[in-house]
Amino acid sequence: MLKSISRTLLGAAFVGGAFMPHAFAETSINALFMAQAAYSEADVRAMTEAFSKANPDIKVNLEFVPYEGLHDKTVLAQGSGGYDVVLFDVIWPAEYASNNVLVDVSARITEEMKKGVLPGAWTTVTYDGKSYGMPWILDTKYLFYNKEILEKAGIKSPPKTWDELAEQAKIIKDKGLLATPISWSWSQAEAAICDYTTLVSAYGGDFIKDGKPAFQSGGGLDALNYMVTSYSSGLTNPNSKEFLEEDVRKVFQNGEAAFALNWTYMYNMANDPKDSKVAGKVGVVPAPGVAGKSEVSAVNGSMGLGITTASKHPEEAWKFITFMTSQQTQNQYAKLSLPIWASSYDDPEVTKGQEELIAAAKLGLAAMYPRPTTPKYQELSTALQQAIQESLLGQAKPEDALKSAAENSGL
Amino acid sequence: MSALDIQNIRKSYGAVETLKGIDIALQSGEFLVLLGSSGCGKSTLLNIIAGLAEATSGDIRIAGRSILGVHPKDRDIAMVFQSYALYPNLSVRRNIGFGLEMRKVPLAEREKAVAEASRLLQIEPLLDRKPSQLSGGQRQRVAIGRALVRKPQVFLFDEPLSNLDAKLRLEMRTELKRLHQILKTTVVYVTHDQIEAMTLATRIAVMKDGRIEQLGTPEEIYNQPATLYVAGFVGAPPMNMIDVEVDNGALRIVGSEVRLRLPDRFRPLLQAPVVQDKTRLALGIRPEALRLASLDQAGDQAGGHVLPVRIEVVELTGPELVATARIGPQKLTACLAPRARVGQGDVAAFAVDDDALHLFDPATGQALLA
Amino acid sequence: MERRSLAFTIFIHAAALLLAVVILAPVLWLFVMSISPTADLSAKPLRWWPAEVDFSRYALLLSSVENSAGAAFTASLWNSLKIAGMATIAAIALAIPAGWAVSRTPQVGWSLSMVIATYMLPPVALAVPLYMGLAYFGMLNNIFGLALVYLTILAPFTTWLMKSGFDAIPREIEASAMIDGASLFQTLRIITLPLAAPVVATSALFALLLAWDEFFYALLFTSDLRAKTLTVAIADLAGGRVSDYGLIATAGVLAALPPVLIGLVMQRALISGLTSGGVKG
Amino acid sequence: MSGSWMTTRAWLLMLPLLAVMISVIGWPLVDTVRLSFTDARLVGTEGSFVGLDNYARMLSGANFQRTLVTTTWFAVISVAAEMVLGVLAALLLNQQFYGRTVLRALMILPWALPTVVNATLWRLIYNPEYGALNAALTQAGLLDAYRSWLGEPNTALAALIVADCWKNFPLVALIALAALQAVPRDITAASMVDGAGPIARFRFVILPYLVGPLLVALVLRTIEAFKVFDIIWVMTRGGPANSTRTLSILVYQEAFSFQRAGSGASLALIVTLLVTVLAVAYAALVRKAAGSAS
Repeated sequence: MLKSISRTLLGAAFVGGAFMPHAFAETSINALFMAQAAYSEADVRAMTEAFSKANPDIKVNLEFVPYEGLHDKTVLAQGSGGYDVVLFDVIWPAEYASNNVLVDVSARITEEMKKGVLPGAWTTVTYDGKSYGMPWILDTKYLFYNKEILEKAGIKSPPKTWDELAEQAKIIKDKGLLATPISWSWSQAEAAICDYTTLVSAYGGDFIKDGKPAFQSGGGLDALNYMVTSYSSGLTNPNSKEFLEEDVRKVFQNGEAAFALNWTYMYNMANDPKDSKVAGKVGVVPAPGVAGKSEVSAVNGSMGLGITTASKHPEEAWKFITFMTSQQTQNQYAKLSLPIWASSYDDPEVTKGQEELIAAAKLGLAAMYPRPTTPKYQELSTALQQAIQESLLGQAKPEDALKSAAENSGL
Repeated sequence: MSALDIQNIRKSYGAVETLKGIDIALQSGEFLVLLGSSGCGKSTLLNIIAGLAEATSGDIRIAGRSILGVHPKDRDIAMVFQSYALYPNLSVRRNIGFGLEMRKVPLAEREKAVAEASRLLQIEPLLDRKPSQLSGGQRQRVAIGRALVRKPQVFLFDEPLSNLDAKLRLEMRTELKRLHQILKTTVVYVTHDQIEAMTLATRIAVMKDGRIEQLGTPEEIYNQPATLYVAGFVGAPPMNMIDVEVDNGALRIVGSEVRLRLPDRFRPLLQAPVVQDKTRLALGIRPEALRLASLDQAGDQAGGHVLPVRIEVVELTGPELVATARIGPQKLTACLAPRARVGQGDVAAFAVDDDALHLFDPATGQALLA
Repeated sequence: MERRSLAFTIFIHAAALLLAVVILAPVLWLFVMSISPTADLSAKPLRWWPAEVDFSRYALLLSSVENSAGAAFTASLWNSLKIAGMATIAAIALAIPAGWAVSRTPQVGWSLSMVIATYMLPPVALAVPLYMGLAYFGMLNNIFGLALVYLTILAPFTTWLMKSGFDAIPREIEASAMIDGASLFQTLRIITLPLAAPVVATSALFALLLAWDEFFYALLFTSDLRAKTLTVAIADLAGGRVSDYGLIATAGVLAALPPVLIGLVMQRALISGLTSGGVKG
Repeated sequence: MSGSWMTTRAWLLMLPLLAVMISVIGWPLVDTVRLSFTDARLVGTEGSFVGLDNYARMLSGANFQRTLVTTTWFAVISVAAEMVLGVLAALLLNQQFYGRTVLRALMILPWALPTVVNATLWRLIYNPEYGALNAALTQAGLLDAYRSWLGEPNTALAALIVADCWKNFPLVALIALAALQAVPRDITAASMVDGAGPIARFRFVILPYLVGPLLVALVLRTIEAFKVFDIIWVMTRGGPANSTRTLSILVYQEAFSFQRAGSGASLALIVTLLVTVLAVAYAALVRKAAGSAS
């Protein structure tokens, strides 16, 4: 009752503004992307332009927000039917599916797609056996290194295990080449969870076992202990706790990091002499493993494109998504993000000039470890971010921090 | 039929009654001054006449027509405010013509009326200025001009001269008197200045605490004040008030042995039970009614009295010499001729006529007889 | 004037210099960043003045090529202008009658006090229902919707300013006009409003500045070019992949320009508005 | 022209404002109260009545208590610093020196700078690798190595406070300056004749004129500081390790990131209550000060 009265009141106040220009000759769809890691804004704009040329009756309005705003924007825009196509992270389908944010597109996916796309990529968009979009960015964190610095330090080959990484960093530090050789993205944000997950996968840990948090002991605890040790030993750039991926890239490009954990996109950007001081000296390998437990480690940092339930133009939206995720488009822009299509990795057009990256990708992508799949992921992630930061800053012991994160995770 | 008829007007704000039943009837052409100190209700009464405030009960009639509930613009009145209330953003010309403009009077007619009023007020050269470019006296004239052009039944003035300096006030006072003599419109004029009241009014209503203390011509107010309050309010320096005691048919000045014979016109009082022996009364004597006399004449004289006094302070104001003296313990002020030979510390005598003696009942404040 | 010792005079000048540096340095640095080549901004040691002055970022942000970063920025600039403009006009339109009514009729003053008391509400206390309400009427991501929400901030403030403005205009002038036969509408139009014009201008300036500065509601209620405001655009720019700090700085300079110019030019009016509130409470 | 008619007219004139205020403030507030007793989610479920559960959970949570402490620190220190710096700047600007007019005009600059721009600017200045603060301090020899100003819990809040102060103290200064200029020359002259030194003069002659306007500024700034969102959102988002997370950020997280509209609403109302209590206490103080001044 109150609600209906108040709506009338609100409505009366809104009357003045109730008209807005909606007059487009063609169908217009809105797409939300992120301005962080993976494809650059320029790439996305160029792909979209190609799409518009092929489909002149569909106009695509692009919107870019930082990764940090991607989730909230998607959810908030549901009220307005603002976006037709949204980019979503691998961790969100569970929540989006249970809150009815994304459309189930299982029926639209063709046999050809099913066969052609790497199986690991499909996990990105699947929850409870249904597909909520097409994978678009197939990504994991790699270990980048500065070949020149390693050479100066007399290091022959990049580390294969995390302990080796620490040893090599120590050599570099001791030789005075760099005060703090390793850079991470440990800001209180999802980025820190990605680095942590990479380590959890290396140490063979589990996030959730039988629906209960399991990261507070075993591999989960080992992973955090490694981070804390690396931080407190001075091998890690202490500013890492304030860094996002872009800060890591800046530091690495400036030649101020010997090692850096980052996504695919850094390879070609750091190799671009226009912006980078380390062009041509960038080495990339899969993130290391742990002796006796793993060869390499990797986090599933893939992202998909989906249609929102608020969309009034699902057909056009799907058309756009299939274009963006098509092998042709992806091969053409395979510099900052690698294709989802299996056969692309043997296509010389794709691999040319980035053989090293492709080699690392073949190993890394196969080892991708998922972050937990739960509708309460946001809470879990927030609690973990806090635990990681408190441990790094010495405010809590890793085991205690993880224990309270488990309690606050909402699980 | 009166030009303005105020009938039993009451006004209360909650429990506080600011007007306690006011009755005044004005003939056409009368100049009524509402006189009183601040808070006596005189401005409230004016606002009620203007329609800017509403009376709680009672009626107001202009030319026989009740104007209760009538919008101010339809009451056929004009008002001049203390602050002049000129429209700062309009020229003098438009200020004066504003009332006509609002009444959709044609431009030509308006221009004529403005010209006429400005000639009368001698502000013709100022017509194109803005109020901020005028002096206080000029603003006052514009405000009056604005009221004039309307040719209303009744003019209302709310302390119009109080924002002017002494010299201008005098000048404008004369000006107002002149205008009233020319125009002969009914005026209600609010002031706390008794000189303005005395000089301008055809009738004065002295107000106190929401009541009319006395309504009468200036002469009546001055010569026959009906109450202690009126007696004290009108006249400068104010009337001397001396505590006296009825003593064997005479008046003894309290604190001294000086006795005055009770003038004949008060004799009837002794017959009535009103005044008995030992009754305390207030004896009022205007300072200007006192003359310097020789000390050896002290005592009752034919038609008057000579009072022995001790002079305390002597101040020469120019036209007169104000002497503050004591008679016994009580204070007595006299306005003497400027050349009177009297000095501080002198023992002297003041003469006063029987006619100039006023008696008041200190308990009720009412004058005894008249 | 008081006589001062030489030491005191020197102290005063030194303190004034310090204050000037504190005030100016960050603003100047913002500008320097906007015209420095990217390399200079990540140099160690930092270069305090660009080797080569570079204004290209201004051109980049103000370009209107479709689907470019510049188009996104200019769109948000326009949105900010439109939203702040509409909200200001609406706020003034509400504030004039209400402020006048409260000034002339103190009996209704308590309702304005209640409206002003809403200043204490944190926007987060209204955000959820506002979000749901706007969604219900399809006014999320809509400049009209956001302008309406901005009234929550602007209207109480402008009404309060207008009320103190009307308080300063003698009621006798209006009484006089009324006796002269002017209707309420005529009185307000011919007499009161021209006198209140400076207050109206001051209120409008404050409203504009407040609306231009708003971030929280814009962050929640807008999602793309159609309604996104400048503040959100800058936050996005600064939070996302813009490795060029100069570009962020340029956006900052452009966003700061209108209010700073208003502030410098209309200084006197703004301060009088601030202090009239301060003095009268 | 009756009194009641005038009141009716006044209400009619107030009506548009009140209607808009009721629809954009009154109704949402009532709805927030309703939501706070439910487990509604932002999108999807309407939620069912859960009584005081949300309040109990929020108030007992360690997050809330810690955030309340952080918010209080932020508010107290930044407002106190703004007041002190503002008055000092005003006293300075009230003196005669070369360039006084220009400096007075410049004082409006930080205040006019949009909050988000201010936050972005300071984030760039504090950047741990390429920020101007690190560069300036090391080049001046005051700092050995670059520091992570916004990455350390013990400096992050202070860094935020500095940024907030820089933007807001000029406003206090301008208000105080206007009040200083209202001090009658006669009174300062009289106090000098009476032999009052500069400190006694400030305490007994000048301060009484400043107290009123400064108290009002204090109230407004404190309320704003308690509601702070923008500057923190842009600079730290509440990090590191939640050391700069204020109440508004916490509410945002609860209601919008986690989409728990119900408990978010309860938290928002708790914040509202706190601010109201604060404002009422201040109002009493203002009234008392006004009473003792007259």
